Amino acid sequence: MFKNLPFFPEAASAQAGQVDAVFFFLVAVTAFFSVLIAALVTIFAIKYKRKHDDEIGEPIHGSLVLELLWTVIPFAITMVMFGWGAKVFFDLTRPPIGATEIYIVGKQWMWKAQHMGGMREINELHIPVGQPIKLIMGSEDVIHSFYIPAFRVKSDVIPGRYNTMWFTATKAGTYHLFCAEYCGTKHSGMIGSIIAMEPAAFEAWMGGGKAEDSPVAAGAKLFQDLACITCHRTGAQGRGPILTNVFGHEVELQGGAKVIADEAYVRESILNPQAKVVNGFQPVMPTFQGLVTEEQLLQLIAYVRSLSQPGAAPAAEGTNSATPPQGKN
Amino acid sequence: MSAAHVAPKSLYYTIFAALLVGTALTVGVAFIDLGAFNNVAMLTIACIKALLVILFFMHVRWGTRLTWLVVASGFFWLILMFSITMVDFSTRGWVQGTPK
Amino acid sequence: METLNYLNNGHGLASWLLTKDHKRIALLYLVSITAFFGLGGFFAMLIRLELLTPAGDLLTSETYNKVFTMHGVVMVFFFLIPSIPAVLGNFLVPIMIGAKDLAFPRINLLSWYIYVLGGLFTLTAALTGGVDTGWTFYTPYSTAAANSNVMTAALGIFITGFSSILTGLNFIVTIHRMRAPGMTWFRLPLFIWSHYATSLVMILGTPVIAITVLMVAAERALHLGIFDPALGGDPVLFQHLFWFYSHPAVYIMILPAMGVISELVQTFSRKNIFGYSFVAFSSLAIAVVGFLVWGHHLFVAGQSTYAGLLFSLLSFVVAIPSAIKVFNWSATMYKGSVSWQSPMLYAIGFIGLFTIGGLTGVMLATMGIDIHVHDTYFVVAHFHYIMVGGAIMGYMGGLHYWWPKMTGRLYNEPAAKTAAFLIFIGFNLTFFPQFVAGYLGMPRRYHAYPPEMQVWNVMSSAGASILAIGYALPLFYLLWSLYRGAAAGADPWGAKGLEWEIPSPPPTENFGTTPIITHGTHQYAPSKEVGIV
Amino acid sequence: MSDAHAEHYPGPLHSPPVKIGGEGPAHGHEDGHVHHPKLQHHFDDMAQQAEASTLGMWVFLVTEIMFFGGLFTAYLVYRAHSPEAFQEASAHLSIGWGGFNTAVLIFSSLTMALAVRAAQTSESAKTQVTWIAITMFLGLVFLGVKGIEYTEKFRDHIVPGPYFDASRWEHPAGVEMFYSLYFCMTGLHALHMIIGLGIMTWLAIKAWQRSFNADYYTPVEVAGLYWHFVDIVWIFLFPLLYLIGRHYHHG
Repeated sequence: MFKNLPFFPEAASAQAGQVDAVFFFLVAVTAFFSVLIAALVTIFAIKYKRKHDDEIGEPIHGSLVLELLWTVIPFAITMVMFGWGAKVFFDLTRPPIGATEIYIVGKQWMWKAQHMGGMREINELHIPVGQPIKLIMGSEDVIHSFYIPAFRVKSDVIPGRYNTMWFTATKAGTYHLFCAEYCGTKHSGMIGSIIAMEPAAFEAWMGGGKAEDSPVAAGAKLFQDLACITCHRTGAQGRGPILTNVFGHEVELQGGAKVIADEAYVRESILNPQAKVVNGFQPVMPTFQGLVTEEQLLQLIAYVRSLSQPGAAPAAEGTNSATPPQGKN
Repeated sequence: MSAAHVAPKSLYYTIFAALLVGTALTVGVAFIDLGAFNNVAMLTIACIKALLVILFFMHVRWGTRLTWLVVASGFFWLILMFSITMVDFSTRGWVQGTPK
Repeated sequence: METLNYLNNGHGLASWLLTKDHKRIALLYLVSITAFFGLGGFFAMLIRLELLTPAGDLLTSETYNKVFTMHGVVMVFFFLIPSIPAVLGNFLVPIMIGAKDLAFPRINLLSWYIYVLGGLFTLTAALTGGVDTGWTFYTPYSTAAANSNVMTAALGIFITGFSSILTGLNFIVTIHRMRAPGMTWFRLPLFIWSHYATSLVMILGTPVIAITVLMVAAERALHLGIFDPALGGDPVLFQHLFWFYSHPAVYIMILPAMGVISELVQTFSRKNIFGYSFVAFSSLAIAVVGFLVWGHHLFVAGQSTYAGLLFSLLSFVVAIPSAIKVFNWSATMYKGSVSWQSPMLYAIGFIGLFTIGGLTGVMLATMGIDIHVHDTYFVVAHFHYIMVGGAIMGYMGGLHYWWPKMTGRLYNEPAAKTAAFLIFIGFNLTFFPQFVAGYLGMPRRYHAYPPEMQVWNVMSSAGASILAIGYALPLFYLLWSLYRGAAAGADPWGAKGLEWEIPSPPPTENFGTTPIITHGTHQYAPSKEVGIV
Repeated sequence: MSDAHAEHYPGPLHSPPVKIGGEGPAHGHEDGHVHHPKLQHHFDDMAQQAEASTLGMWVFLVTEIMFFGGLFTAYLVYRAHSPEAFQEASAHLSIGWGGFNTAVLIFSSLTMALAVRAAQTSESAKTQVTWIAITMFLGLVFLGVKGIEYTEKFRDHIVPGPYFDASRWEHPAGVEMFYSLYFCMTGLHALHMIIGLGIMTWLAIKAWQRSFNADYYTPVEVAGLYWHFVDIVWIFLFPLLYLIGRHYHHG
């Protein structure tokens, strides 16, 4: 029944080694102190076992030196743990520039993934080995948590915002994907597979997708269908800011405050347009809350973002790319 | 108990007047645009008013050191809850990966 | 001729249900928390039975989710939090400081009724369809998705919270205002120090969970939208408010147990504690710093990284006073006269298990590790080491230690030793495998799990059945002692403390005249310093 | 430090550190002098009993601070997140009603303080009851005004939930959040007022029965602490809810 006794999880990402190293250090400290205390207590219990009913212990009130020792030494050890653990955490939460991005949407009870190349998957995620992958994740309903034990990474997926995580797979193979935050009846069924492939195999797999299905293309289509284009353009009808070269740059708002136009900002501007209006524009944009799904939001963001990339296609017909970007709404 | 301090009525009337003045002042300040200073002024006045009530109407002015300690710890914990929660909300997004 | 004591001073149901005697109220609590412990244990057995096999084949997913929710709610709010304070604390706090009762006897009785009322709400929620949110009630699942019994359960927790607040309030006022002449702060038994610290947490933390569950209820019932993302609400704010109480609540469970262990180690080593003031102040330090660490539950929840850093740092700081206590307990046994009676077995078990529980807590405070083990069985194992291996071991040890005082009877010692061993072995077999399963990546609250993790779950379930026998045994020999146990006498252990100088069971007024205290407890011999100072 | 109690060690090992009277468990108060009828059996004297009660109320008020604190934390977080929406929503509240109610509550705090003083100085039952009755009347006025304000909110569909009218606001989401908090905070405050009125009713009856005088007025004192606390909460609610949008300009 239990042919191979699994004792330690497979380590299949560049990060796993880092996490395991801190873990081993802490296991060693834990084992040392647990054994030390257990040994002291056992030895004292045996050595000083009561010999007769009237026996009393030797009255010792304490020792300042000992108290200081067992305050300072554990404190010093924990500070090492803190520093090391925090460093690993920072490495695990800061994606490198240029990581391949994949959009993830969690909903009760499945994981949906959208590759930039157009492939879409449910409860499966194909990734290339050796390439840093950054996941941008949102939820359609309640809080979920994207967890790949073999990669030692996890991040909650929260409705109303985007969380990111990143990893670099080092070994081809199929790994568990779990939802780690309790999300309702079929929580334990919200599982899937991470399929790490050699780059060549991955390219072949990606070749199965069509470019017009890419999030950027889908977002461009939505930009037309939802009539965003009627305002976000130059000319008299251009009541909204032009979106070329906006993403990733600073935007000046009414009242002089400034924000970086990132995923969260674009999302907020679509769902709650009056929240942060760009300086020089009227707050006339209607909300799209309830009109676009989480996946469509991600597509729109992908499109807005593509307008800021070198060699980006013009935003839409009617846009004069020579116009200096004024921000967006 | 019978040894407890009995404050003169005139003191209570003075505190009452001060509280009314404070209220009028808060309302007045609210109509002047002082930017962020509006909040500071408003909360300062509110804190002074609360302090007057605590010290005189609630007799803490004549209370034991323990009473002072209990009152102070209540507000201390409140501020602790505010400030540590805000550590999260005010530093969100500082370590997001920068979009290229 | 039977002397008058608190047990035979008045008969009939009304003399119990309307009593204002802290000792009788302690027994009312003892009976009710034992009932809830049985209920919570029943849910635990269902969980362990279901997890014997990887497939979810015993219960439906929905039932399983309700079962672990009720297990958590019942055990946390209706057993662990009231256990030591409301039973042992209620009985002993006035006696240990030389008072006739708590400062507010009527409020004390009221707190028990409030507790029962809250319990009835929760039972109603369980019986009329159950709640499936987990004991953490995370939004937006609890406000938007889960079934409507959330309201009933939330109200149950809200109500029970006030019972906890009133108990804490009573203890604080009693310890400040009711100490006998000569009972200075540094002569107080350490049990009192730890209950004082516990009470601080109860009064400062509990109101926050009360208002938080009230906001969840308002969001469900009145459609107010405080945590609703559509209105710009933040579900993470709920987690902040929830853990602002619920992390310190862990200290409500463990601090009284630490107080019990301090008493046990001294009595059964016939020695005063090593480093009294360090042990006393470490309780306060845990209570205060314990309020600043709640965000370590939110490392992967989208909390800002810098807030995470702060919370991680403070979490390591709170580990230090716990370490100080463990070292001082061990040092107290050095050159003692160590008795192996059953309460001491629990104390020794506590020290070992709490060390493991505490150190695995340090692992979880390490951000780099937590990102992997958060919300896995590693966390489940860790907090059971603290709550079961710590708090319940302390409770069992204390119950055995003071049982002769409470009832005037001695229980069967071999049976008690057997139970202590069974609990220790059963506990470790149940929860140690969960550390391994957790690091392997088994998420908590999973109804079905990958087959390769079965071996650890089978071990865990096997351990649970031993644990169940261990917990069932005391029910028999303790009840048996009530009828057949030998008379205990005032001080069956040769212990030093005010409670051992009055008859067992104590008279209703505790003390005929107010005692005058001349020195601290557990003075078995004239003191002398250890060589190096 | 660790030898804090060593110096008090009396010497012989088993010397009992307490002197327990020989007369047995029952009735500890047979030591001669007359006790106040309101003295409970487990207190030594009235001073200890009064100190315990006021300390108990203060500790309870600390829990109340934390209770409201949860809501204030939510307010702080969301106001920092959407300041404009909060200003827009606040501008809709009636500063007249709010200011009037503030004055009413402050006045009631004064009359409450005078009620306590009347008991402290053993004034006549009539005087005591009068101050308590005026305090209660002011409390009712406050609740009445609150009722008028709530009615307006229902009429104008600015109560959060399915009937919330989003169309009239520039920042509907933030405004709805503001009003969620507004109803939670003022509702909870009003609930405390209602509980306070219940306590005051009991107090008035007791005062009418001449229960309170310079030797025993703890219930009035303790109820007063509670009443003043509820006033303090409003002292903060008024500027935070009513006054933040006064110079808000529609964009």
